[in-house]
Parts: sequence; structure tokens; C-alpha cells
Amino acid sequence: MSRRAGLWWSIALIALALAAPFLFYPVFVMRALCLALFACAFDLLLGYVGLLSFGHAAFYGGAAYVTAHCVKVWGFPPELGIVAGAAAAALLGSVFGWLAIRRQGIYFAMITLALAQMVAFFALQAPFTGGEDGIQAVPRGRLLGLIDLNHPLAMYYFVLAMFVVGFAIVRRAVNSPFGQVITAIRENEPRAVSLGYRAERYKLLAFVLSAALAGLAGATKCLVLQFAALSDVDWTTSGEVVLMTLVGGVGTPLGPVVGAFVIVTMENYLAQAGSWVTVIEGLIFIVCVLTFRRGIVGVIAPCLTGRAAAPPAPEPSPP
Amino acid sequence: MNGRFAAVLPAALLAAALLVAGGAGAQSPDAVRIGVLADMSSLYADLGGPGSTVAVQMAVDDFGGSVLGKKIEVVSADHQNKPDVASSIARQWFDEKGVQMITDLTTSSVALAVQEVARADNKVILVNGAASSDLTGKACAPTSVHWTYDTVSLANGTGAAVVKAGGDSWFFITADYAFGHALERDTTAVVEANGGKVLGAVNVPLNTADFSSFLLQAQQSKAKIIGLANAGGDAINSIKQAAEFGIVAGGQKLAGLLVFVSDVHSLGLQTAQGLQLTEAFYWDQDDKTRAWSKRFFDKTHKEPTMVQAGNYSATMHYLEAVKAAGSLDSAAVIKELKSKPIDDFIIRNGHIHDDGSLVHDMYLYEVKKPTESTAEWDLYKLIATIPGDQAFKRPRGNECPAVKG
Amino acid sequence: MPDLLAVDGLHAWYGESHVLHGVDFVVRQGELATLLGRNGAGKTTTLRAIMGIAGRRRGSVRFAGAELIGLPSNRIARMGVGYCPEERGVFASLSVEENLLLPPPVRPGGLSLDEIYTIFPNLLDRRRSQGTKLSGGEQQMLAIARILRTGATLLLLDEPTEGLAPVIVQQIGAVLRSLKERGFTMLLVEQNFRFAATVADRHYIVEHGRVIDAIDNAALAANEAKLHDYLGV
Amino acid sequence: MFSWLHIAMPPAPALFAQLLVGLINGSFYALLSLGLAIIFGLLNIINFAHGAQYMMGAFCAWFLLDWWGIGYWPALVIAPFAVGAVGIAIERLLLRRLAGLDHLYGLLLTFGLALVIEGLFRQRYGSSGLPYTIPAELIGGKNLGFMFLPVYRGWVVVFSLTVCLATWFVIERTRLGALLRAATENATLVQAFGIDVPRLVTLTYGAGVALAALAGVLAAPIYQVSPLMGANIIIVVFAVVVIGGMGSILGAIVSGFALGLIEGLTKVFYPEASNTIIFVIMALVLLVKPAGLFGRAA
Repeated sequence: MSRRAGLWWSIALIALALAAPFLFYPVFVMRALCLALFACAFDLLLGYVGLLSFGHAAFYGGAAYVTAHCVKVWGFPPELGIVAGAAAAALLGSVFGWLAIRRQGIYFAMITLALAQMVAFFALQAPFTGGEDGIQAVPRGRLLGLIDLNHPLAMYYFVLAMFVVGFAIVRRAVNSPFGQVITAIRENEPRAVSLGYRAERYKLLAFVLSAALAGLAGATKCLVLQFAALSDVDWTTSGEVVLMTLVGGVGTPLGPVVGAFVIVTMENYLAQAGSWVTVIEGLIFIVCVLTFRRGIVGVIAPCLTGRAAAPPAPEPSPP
Repeated sequence: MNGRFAAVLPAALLAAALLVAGGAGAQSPDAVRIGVLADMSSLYADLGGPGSTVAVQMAVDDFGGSVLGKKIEVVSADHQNKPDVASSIARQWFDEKGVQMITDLTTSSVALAVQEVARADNKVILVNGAASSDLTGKACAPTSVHWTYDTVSLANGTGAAVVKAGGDSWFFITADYAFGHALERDTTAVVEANGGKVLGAVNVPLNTADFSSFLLQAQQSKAKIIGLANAGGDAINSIKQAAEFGIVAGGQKLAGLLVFVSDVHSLGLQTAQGLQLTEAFYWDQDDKTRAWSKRFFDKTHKEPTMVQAGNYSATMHYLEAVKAAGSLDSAAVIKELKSKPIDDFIIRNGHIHDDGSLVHDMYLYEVKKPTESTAEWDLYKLIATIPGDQAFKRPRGNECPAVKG
Repeated sequence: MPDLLAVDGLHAWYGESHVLHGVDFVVRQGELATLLGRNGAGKTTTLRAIMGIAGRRRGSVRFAGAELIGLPSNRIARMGVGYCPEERGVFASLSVEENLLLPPPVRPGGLSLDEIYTIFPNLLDRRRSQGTKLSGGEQQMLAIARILRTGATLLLLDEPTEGLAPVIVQQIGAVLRSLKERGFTMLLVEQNFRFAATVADRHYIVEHGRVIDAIDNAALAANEAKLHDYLGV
Repeated sequence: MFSWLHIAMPPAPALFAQLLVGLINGSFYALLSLGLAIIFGLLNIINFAHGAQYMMGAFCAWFLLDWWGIGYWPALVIAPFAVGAVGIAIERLLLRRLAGLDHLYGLLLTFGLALVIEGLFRQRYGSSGLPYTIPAELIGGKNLGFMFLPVYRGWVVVFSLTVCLATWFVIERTRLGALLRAATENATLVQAFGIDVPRLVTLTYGAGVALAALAGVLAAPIYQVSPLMGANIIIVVFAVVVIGGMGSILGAIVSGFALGLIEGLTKVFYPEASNTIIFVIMALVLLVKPAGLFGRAA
């Protein structure tokens, strides 16, 4: 990307992000931002470590439950509730990772799916989760005891801040020496091992980071929509994040964000299309797989910014 | 790419965003909007779904299409049984699209989530599709009314009548979900209050295809009545497989706690015959219901379920209350709704309690034998009418603060 | 003798990388020709390009007068070309006999199963074992044996001696000579020109995706110095 | 919650009945996972549309009866062919374009297909489903002493076991099967031997889909013929295939029946977990045997 074009794009996106609550319905944008962060966290694993997790809903939904419980029942302030949610997701992620990290490809996907199904079962059975009704009416509270998050704008900028923090962590991780090692492991694991890197330790670290960020997304979403429910931990949510990432573009900085916004917009607007939702969704996936395999960002971004083709490995560029 | 051109595309993106946003916000302020938030595409699409939108539109048309000098518009959306989707649609409807009232709200988790949104935004919701009595119990909200039925009325209807008819020992096959547990809990209380006893229960995960194992357990319990505390496809499959395993032929009886006329139609009389169930409405009750149902049938090619009919009734009464109150203000409309009896050809002898439950007559039906039926939709015969104060009597009291305090 | 196989200006690509840059040579009816060359010169790719399994290709490959470029590999096989790949391609999930019977007869005149077992008695003893349980030499025999049944007249053999003990290499040499007597035409990819010299009529030297020289077997001794230069041995 | 901590042991005959019922469910898992395993083996595609194709089989039986009065027995033959033909068209038009790509794309494409197919059927036939009655010959049941066994359920076990064994025989013991196994290992070489592998791939996909449709016809009289019937079962069937070892025919059959049994037992001892137990087993199996019970290590 030419430096100039990148700068303009950055300015436009930042302006859009800041102005969004005045242009669009804030809750819609907030929900999309949470899912975008979720997709970025997921893509850290798929796009850079090459591991397809089919159980990320466990971290997203698990964190939402923990945050909901902490805030509603134990009266945590919102910032602590979110930290608790993300920490719980990281803990869960280290258990998942410890069990699954030695497997690859479809077997890795299946182990994460199986573990996530157990989390979903727990969420259905455990007394504090409220069964399929979920934990409803979670208070948003006052941030640091000062800012009333019930105000839509306050909540929006808080969510935007959470997203920017999460996104920055992902970019930082990818562009750090750590990121280069995990990419090297993805390209050629035996070689990375022979160079003295402990591949499994790096993969596990990436997995836990991804889980924690997915948890951050889930916890934030819980405050936005003010509830945690079974659909958050359902396997279809795990499937949805895969779709968002693929539709947007795997392993591109903005791909998961674009994918999340596209899917959430689709869900929102197609909902009014009544019973045709799933048919239209299905057709879009088919078209994407047949024609847009590198995702929206992977295909379109190079045209917009004057690059001939998407580079095989993403290079550092600000959002 | 030169620098000047590089700025054009990002700027165009911003401009496009502004245009889209401007277009989206352009709602004419002088319309009254009613939202139908239903499961359009999944498990419960047949009992509510697109048919609910049709029923609400019929009510709007019958009312005359405008109120307080404003046009009435019906908007609808598919909540996909996901509370987060439902909640964000409801918020957007209330905050942005000028929706004054939301109806249908099938499935409890969706209704509970939307009820919280309505509470926060001080808007009216009239719940027709969800069963959980928690909506008017511990989660009750001042601006919502639970219109057609709830787990308590289903339990009282089927539970009490069946025990009185001699079915005094029960075994439950329960959907392992909050509404299933609520149905089982409320029915158990009714059965025991009427001198029956519950021999056991088995919790079945939602969307289980095969019930034979659970039916065998029910069979071995030797209970006279097998209570099906489930809904939709689960209820259909359990009834179908009970027939296959000769449960009914073996002397045990099924009691469907949440079975709709669409389910019975789908099963066919051969399989469903003899099943006892409770409904708030049946198309073939009298001339008025038949006349209205015929109009509904002409549009949808199906007879209405109690959820769809309830949506008609709720919309009609809401619009009348708006007219009487002369205002769209939620508190004023709810006050108006609660001040008068609710009595039309769908909801009989009703009035709205402080907790938001609409207390009205319910009916115990038995599914006809194939030989008794004269037409495709001739499915039920009336066993008993349950007066509202009996049907909606909570055996364990109510946790709603508005009632307690 | 007419040309059974005529390769003319053959180019081939693997993805973006251009591997063959215009290969030309002929194999006459009843002859055993070899492609000699260093690792990575394009010998295996030439065989794969003839067989139609090398990705994109251009140029001309004529077999018994018919053009093969543009045909899928199964059609090429059906015209009477038998292919024995590098690494032998013995199927692990098939027994020895299933491996033998796998390639379908494409034209009359192939060897019968009995004839094959006469040539390769080891395979008869082990016909029920799993294909990959055989020793390397036996696997190589199996890989050659299974294309004899089909009636193919041209055999493409990719380094049949690779990694085998000298005594096995000798056996394979004997097999190839007897096949030649039976009238098979063969194109052999080899790195081991000493072995090639014992079986072949003619040698083509492949370098950088081209045939750069052709040497008759009879003239091999005279050209040994040149050959050493080409092959770097 | 956790009511299983204090449950009573059921009497032995009751347990036996539960095992038999579990075996019946297992036969559906076996048939469905068999088709999935065959497709995965040769196409390297995780066929997410398998549930939708199972549903189409059931609907096909219903169409035959409702539109032309063609009964269960002919449907048992016609439906697999009809739905298999649809599968062939899908392979030719769509899946073929994904050859050689990561199997993630196949999964996504078939997932999209499943959404479209199920959405269209639901649009037309609603969600509560349509009734299909048990054929007259198989109505009724036998009292086995410990349980009442509907004749139709007995037929399901016997028939699907036969189909499974026949499929296993074709794949492991015939020349066609040898071709399939060989093409699974190295399709390029098999094609270079003169086999039209693309056609083999198409037919294999068709056969896998036909097996799904066959299971659908078998299921029609037991379950409601509903557009959603396949969506609920597909994820479980995946788990079954993974436990057996991706692509392993024997693994799919054995683990299908075995998991039916285990699920049956769970329905007695801890019914709430009967949908989750398969995933617990999958996690355990993959931790101990990474390639599944019958899978070859990658």
C-alpha cells in the first residue's frame, strides 16, 4: 500500500469509527465491534498460526457468562467485570490449548469443538447461568465509578476503546518477533523446531492470547446487550466467527473486521426479510467460496490501494 | 497511485456511509409502528412466524389502518431464536424506527431479553408466543402483558383436568430447558394439589430426535399419564414415537402440555388421536372464530394457531387502548388496557393483572379419532372450559414484585 | 523402425514455475531409451508431462501418431501408455494382488497374471500381503508388473533402480531386457548411467528442461568423458 | 442439576431394552457416517450438506407417496437414486471447482448449500414437518418380554446393518473398492492408469449422498419428515466419523453403532448429557488416538 493511500484510509476509518454513533444505530455498531474483535482474536489463530479452532464460542460466551455473573450478582464495576471475563476465557483457553495444541488440521478443530460443546453443556446445566433464558438484565454500571455507561455514547466509546485495545494487541502480537516465530511455525514447523523454537509453547501462547481476546469481546458484548445467553456458547457461534473471518479475508489485518460488519449487517437487515434469511446467507457463502476465496479484503483491498495482488504474508499497516 | 487520488476512495467511503446513515434515519414521524418479532425460519415458524405478521396486519386493517390520525405500519423480523439478535432488533426498533409495541416474541429466552429492553425503554410488549410464567413472575415488567397463554395456564388446564379424570400418577418427559422445567414444575404442583402424584421425570436435551429411550423409561414407571413438557419438533417426535412403541395401546395416556394445532395437523389424527391438550383458542369454536379463521386461511392456507390469533387480539386491544388513551405513551396505554376487561372472540372473559398476565378462559381439548373428523383441520373436540381464575392461578404464588409488594 | 513416441518443443509448468523449456526427442518402436541427467534437470517432469499429470503444458507429444497434449491422463493411458512412477506408487491399502489388478486392461495383448507371476515369482508368494509390506525391490517389481497386464505398448519407467541393492538392480535389468524381447517400448528415467548402459539402446541427456544431447548406447564408451561432464559424476 | 448423583440402577431387562434402542439409533449414525466417511476419503471434503441430503431423502419418500402414491418399498430404492443424482449435480457444478484446495472451503461451501436447501424446504413445507406412516407390512410390534419392540425398528437395524456390511464388502473386497481405496491414496496415479477419476469422484459423492438419502427414507416413518431433521443430527454424525477415524469405512460403521449404544446408556444414567456424551468421547479418543479409532496416522 502506498504510504499516502494508507494514511488516507486510516484517517477515513478513524473518522468513521468516531462518527459512527451519530450516523448509525449505536447498539448495532457496538455489537458489530464486539464481533469484529472476536473475529480478530480468532484470526490470530487461523491466519497466523494456521490453526482452525471450532470452539471459540466457549471463550466468547464463557466470558460473557462470567462477566454477567460478576457484574449482576457480585456487583463488580464494569471494568473489573470485563477483566474477570477475559481472565476466565484465558484460563479456559489454556486448558483447551493444553489439550488440543498437539493436534493439527481437522483434528484440532474437532477437539476444540468437543471441548466447547462441554462448555455449552455446562452453561445449560450450571445453576448460575439461568439455563436457556441466560443471565438477563445485566447492569452496565459506571466505568471507574465515574462514567455512566447507560448513556449510549459513553458505552459506544468504551466499546470502541476495548476494540482498539484488542485490535492493537493482535497487530502488536503479529508484528512482533513472537508473530514472526508463529508464522514461521505455520509455514514449516519442523524447520522452526530445528531452529530451536519450542513450537508447542508458542502455539499455546497464541491460543491463550486468542482465547483471552475472544473473552474480551464476549465480556464487552455482555455489557452492550446486557445479557449472556446459551446462543453465545453454541457451536453455531463458533461457526459464525469462522464465516466472518473467511468472508472478510483470513490473515489480513482488516479482513475479520470487515467480515464481522458484513455478517452483522446481513443478519440485521436480512432479519426483516423474514424466512428467507438462511437461504440468502447460504447463497452468499457459496458465492464467497467460489469467487472470493481470499475474502473481501483479500480481493478488493489490493484494487483500492493500488497493489497488484495481496501479499502472501500480511505486512504491518495501521488500520 | 498518486496522492490526490489516494484520498478520493476513502472520502467516497465516508460519503457513502453518511448517505446510508441519512437514508436509514429517514423515518416518517407520523406513523404508529407495530413490530412483529418472531421465529420466522426455525423450530417455531409454523406456530407463529409469518402467520403472526399476517394476523397483526389483519388487526391493523380491521381497525381501520390509522389511529390518532396517524397511519399504522407493521414491521416484522426474524429473531432466529437468538436472544442477542432479538434484543438488538428490539432496541433498534424502539430507539430508531419509532416502533411503539412489539408482539409475538416466541421462545422464552427471546421474550425475556426483549422484556428487559422494553423495561429500559419504557415501551409496550405483548407476548404471545413464549410460555415461561417468569415473564409475569420474577421478571415481570410494568409495560408488558403476557397475552395468550403461559406455563401456569397450560399446567392448570391439562394437569387438573387429567387428574380429575383419573390420571393421578404422572411421569414427565421434559425438555431440558427453562420452559420445560417451568412446565414440569407448574404441572407437578397442579397434579399434587389435585391429589395426584408424580412418579418420575426425565430431562431430555433440546432437539433430540429419538425419544424411544425416554418413552421406555416412562413405560417402566407404570405411571398412568406421560406428561410431555416439551414443544415444537420435540413434542411431535415424542407423540409420534409413543404411538410406535404402543404406549397408548398399552394403557398409558399422553398429556401434551404445549401442543399447538399446527403440531397436531402435522402429526395427523392417526398418530395424535386421544391426546389431551390445553389451548386458548381453536379456530372451530363458534361462528366468529370460524369467520375470522377463514379470512386467515385464505391468506396463509393454514388455520391459525392460538399464537397467531393471540397476536390479532393483542394488536386490536392495543390499538383500541391507544385510541381511548388518546396517546402513545406506554404507561397511559397500559393503564387503559388494564382498566377494562379483555373480551373478544379470541380471548374470553379476560382481564390483565398487575403482574402483566392476561387472565382468561382456557380450553381442554382432546384430539379426535380419524373416524370422528370430517375435514382436514377438524382436529379437536372440547372436553372442558377452564375459567380464567382457575387457569391462571399460580399454585406456588407469584414472585413478581408488583404483586408481592 | 517408426517413432512410437515423438516429443516436440514440450514446455511444462508447475504453478508459476516454468520447468520444461522445449524438450525434443523420439522413442522408436521396440526401443529402450533413457533420459539421463542431474537431479532437477526435468527428467521426471518430462515423463509426467507425457503422461499428462504435470500441470500446464504446451508443445507436442505424439504417441503412435496421435497427439497427447490436451488429453487427460486416463485417456493417454487408454491409448497404451503404462506409467511406473518414482517412489513406485504402491498402494498401502491394497494387497499385492489388488495392486497388480488395479490398472484396467486398455488393449489386448497384455501379459496374463500367470505370465507375470512367472516373471516375478516373489509376488505370487506374497500376493495376499499389504502392498507396502513388501521390500523395496519387491515393491519395484510390483510397480513394473502391474503395467504389463494392461496391454500398454509404451512403458514410462521413472528411476526403477533408485535406492535398491546392486543384486536387485541386476534383477531389474534382466526384467527390462526380457520385456524388450517381448516387444515393449520403454522410456527410462535414470541417474545411474552404468545401469542404463546395460539395458538401453539410446540415451538422451536432459539439462535445464531441455534435451541437450543424444548418444547411442554403442557410442557410450566413446562419449564417456562428455557424459561425466553432463552428469557431474 | 447433577441429579445423576443419586439415581437408581434400572433393572437388567430395562437396561437391555435401552441397549437395543441405542443400537437402533446407532444404525442411523452408522449409515450417515458411512456416507460422510466415503465422501471424505475420496474427495477430502467434509460434507456439511449431509444432513440436508438426509432430509431430502425423507422428503423424497414423502413426495413419492403424496404426489404419485408410490409407497415405502419403491421409495427405498428411488429416493437414494434421485437424491444421489442431485448430489452428482452438486459435485459437477460446485464441488469440482474446489478440487485441490484446503478442505475448509469444501466445508464452507457445503455449509452454505445446507442452509440454502434447508431454507427452501422450510419456506415451502414449514417447520413442523409432515407425517409419513410406517408401511403396512411393518406395523405393530413384538413383545420381547423385556420390551415392546416395534417391528419397524427391528427392520431398521437389520436393514442398515446389511447395507453397512454390503458397503464395507464393496469397498474392501471388490475391484471397484480397490479403485476407490487406491484413488483415496493417490488419485493422480490411478488416473494415469487409465481410470476416469473425476467420474469416480462424482459417482462416489453421489453414492455418499445416496446413503444419506437412504437413511432419510428409513427415518421418515419414525421421525417427522421435517426440513430441520438433518440440521440437528449432522454435528453428531461428524463426531462419529472423527471418532472412527476420518475416511475409515469400518471405523464409521463400528463407531456409529457403538456410539448409539453409549448414547442409549447415557439416556438412562444421565439423560441431560445424552447430546454431549459423544463430544466427550470424541475428545477422549482424539487425545489418546489422534487419528481416531480406525484411522491411519496422517
